[in-house]
Amino acid sequence: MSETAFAPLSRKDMARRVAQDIPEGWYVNLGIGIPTMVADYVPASREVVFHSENGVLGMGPAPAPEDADPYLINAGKQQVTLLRGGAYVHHADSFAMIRGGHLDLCVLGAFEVAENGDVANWATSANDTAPAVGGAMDLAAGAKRLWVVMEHTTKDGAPRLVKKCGYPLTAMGAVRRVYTNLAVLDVTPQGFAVVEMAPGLTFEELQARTDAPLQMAQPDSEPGETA
Amino acid sequence: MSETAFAPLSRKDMARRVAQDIPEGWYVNLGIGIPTMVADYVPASREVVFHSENGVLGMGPAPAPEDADPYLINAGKQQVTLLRGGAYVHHADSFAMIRGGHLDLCVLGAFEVAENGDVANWATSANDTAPAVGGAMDLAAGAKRLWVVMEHTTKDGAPRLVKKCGYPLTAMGAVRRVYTNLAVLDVTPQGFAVVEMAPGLTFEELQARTDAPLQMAQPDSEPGETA
Amino acid sequence: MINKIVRDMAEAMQGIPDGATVLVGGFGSVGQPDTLIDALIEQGASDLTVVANNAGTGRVGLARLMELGRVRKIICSFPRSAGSVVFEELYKAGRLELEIVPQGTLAERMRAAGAGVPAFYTPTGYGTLLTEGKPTAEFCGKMCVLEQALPGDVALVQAHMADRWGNLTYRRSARNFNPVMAMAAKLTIVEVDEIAPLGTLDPEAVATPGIFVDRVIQLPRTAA
Amino acid sequence: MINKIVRDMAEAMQGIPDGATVLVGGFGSVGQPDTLIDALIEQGASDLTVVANNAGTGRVGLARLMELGRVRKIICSFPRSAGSVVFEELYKAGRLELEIVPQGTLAERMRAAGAGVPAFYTPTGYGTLLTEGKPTAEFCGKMCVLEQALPGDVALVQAHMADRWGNLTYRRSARNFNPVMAMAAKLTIVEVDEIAPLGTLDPEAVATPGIFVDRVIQLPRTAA
Repeated sequence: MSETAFAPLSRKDMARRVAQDIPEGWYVNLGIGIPTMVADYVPASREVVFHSENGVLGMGPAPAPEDADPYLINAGKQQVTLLRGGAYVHHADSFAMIRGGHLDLCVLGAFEVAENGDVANWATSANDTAPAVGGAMDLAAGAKRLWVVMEHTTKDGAPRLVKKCGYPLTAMGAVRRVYTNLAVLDVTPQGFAVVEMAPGLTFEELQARTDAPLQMAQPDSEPGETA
Repeated sequence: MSETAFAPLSRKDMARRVAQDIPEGWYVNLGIGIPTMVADYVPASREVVFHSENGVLGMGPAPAPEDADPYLINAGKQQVTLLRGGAYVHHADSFAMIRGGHLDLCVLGAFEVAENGDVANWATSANDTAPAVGGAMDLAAGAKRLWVVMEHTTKDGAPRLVKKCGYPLTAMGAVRRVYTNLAVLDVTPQGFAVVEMAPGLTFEELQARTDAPLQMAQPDSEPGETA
Repeated sequence: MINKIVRDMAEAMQGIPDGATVLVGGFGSVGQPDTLIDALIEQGASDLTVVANNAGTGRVGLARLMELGRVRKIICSFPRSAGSVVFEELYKAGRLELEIVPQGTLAERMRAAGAGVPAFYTPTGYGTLLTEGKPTAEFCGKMCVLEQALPGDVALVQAHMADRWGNLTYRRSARNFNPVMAMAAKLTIVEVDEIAPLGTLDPEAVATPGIFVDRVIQLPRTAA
Repeated sequence: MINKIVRDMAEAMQGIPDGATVLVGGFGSVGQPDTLIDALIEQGASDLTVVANNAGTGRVGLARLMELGRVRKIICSFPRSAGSVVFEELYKAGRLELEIVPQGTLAERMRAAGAGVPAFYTPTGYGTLLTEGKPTAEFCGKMCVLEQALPGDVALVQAHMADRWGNLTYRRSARNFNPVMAMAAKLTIVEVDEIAPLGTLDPEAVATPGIFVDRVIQLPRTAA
């Protein structure tokens, strides 16, 4: 079969696609990498409150260089701003927001997501020397919804949507929805359900790049609400 | 034997006697009743930081009636003031101070104290209809030191310093020192040790009013530091 | 635009079901959301479990709610106080369940609910009537009991100022249980004296960030 | 008169023993008490357990303390980051023990230590390598692990302003772990930019009340 016709999403397009599904009023934590870029694609007219692990609620975009405040960074250690209505809290209170189920959404990058919602995003093997977990396990276990945004396969073409994670887990059964450069997929009790595919891509082509068996989602499913 | 010669301490004198033993710099929570009066006898030159369960640290004396602030009360629901250097916190943070061992001292009233430091101060029987515990159990278990101030006997003359508490416990083995109208006693591994007695009172007279066996304290014992 | 400020009390109280666990802020009368309690009386929900430090005084507010038979159970640290006549009547008549909880354990159980801690150990209350039957364990030589998180379906909170995102400040000791309950409930409803324009509350001094708040209603200004 | 402000760094660091558990505030470099860390290097205590979110960068500060062989163990959530070369060398050489803790569990374990909670349950980390061997229990259908409080012997804290009672305010996201560590240690030492006269800090906006603070040292003013 020909595979020349489909157009995988760029990293920016993936971030843009995630942003589409975030409604006004949600409290959202964005992980490092593509997830961080999601904030740039939420229209300014739509109020979404971004949370950062280091005690910032109501985080705004990066400042102009001349306005940079050395005391105001995000969890990725990048300089940010505070929106009107923002507030500062200490780390235990910040993680109370995460762990207490107060975040409507967390968007993380990952190495692998399994069809039962297991996610691996912090260590590439059990023997990884000194892996760094940060707040990933807290976010995955604590947020009301966990969405993952990642490339559909590794650089070598190995699938990242798998029957069972091979890498050490971040959390069990936590993922609701996966956004890749090839598709948007919900995690359902029956496994991955394809919500949409990159333009020109066929279901068979997507399945060929996916370890776990796929099915098409019901057309009326809400974003990430089926799991 | 003649018992006409000794002078029991008044409630004010008991409060004054406790105040003598509180050094500068201590963080102190005072229970309702005689304990509350203790603050009045700490000289203004000696800085002691009083804590109230309802989130007031650095509590000052009652305001002049015209300065009363309806939003500023103590745990006994009396109007108070805030000293310079005071701060407000919420209830969980306030009890973190208590339960985390940050208070140098708590002074409570009690029904009974046992020779092993058990204290009963919240209910007069297991069948007490709807007894009110408030913060007593948190304070007794959490403060670095618990001192009790109470009458040496009930109005009927029954001893309150006992071998074993008859009333429901507030905490086990918590009391360091007891101030009564007749004596000051430390709780030691060997039981109650008499530190001082009301003027004119003999050891035998004190023992006669006490259920638990008494002994004299070592003269060099620190206030409440022997247990 | 996020706007948690509701227009009227009916909107504020909408959807509180029978059987709800309602956390009621305040310590004695200070910081107690009197107007919201009256609105709950009006709203009609019954078979309620009320969590509050005290069990009401006189025959108004919380006491009135209980007198109307709308409260099945009360969880508090200090039920019996001057004027708690309704509580005492109902309790003696066996028409009100009572769970007495040490005040710090009460606060910590709600903070735990808000912070995603389903249960925790504490030495408070070990060896007393109030912890009979609870699991125990020893830590660093201290015997402790296992206490469970205490989440609310609804929290009724009184604050001083709020903005449209629901950020709150309090007045002095009126803070007390309010921020803890705000974080412990699924639906947090707040009465405030003043609405502040967004961005005017000091972000270093917000005592309850808006993430813990669902609805805010401004009290009518009373003559000073 | 209560006066927690010390005159010099020797007084600030006095009495930190070998083998101490030292909580070090900050998230990355923001809110990190660089001057106190340098003073700890000077002071000489060794065989330390360091609790910090990160494991140092470059060859200064925390990294320098480790490079000098003074740290036996580090407890952190994110050891490996850009520039954590000393950590990586020592860890690979087997000369540094490492305990990785999810960031929220790390914060909560210290908050628990400060709040008198010896252990608590959390779903975070259940079923992962980081909680292997820990006791588990189910609450409301969720599997949880039992985590222990993490107290410090010493906390090194950076704040913005302090008064002589030790009340602290912070600057924006420099707050992070500092208030939590201040409450979790037996001896809390704070470096601040400014000393405020007693009574000038807003009592509604004190982020760390003085009860959690033992010693305060003012940093030399740097040219702006």
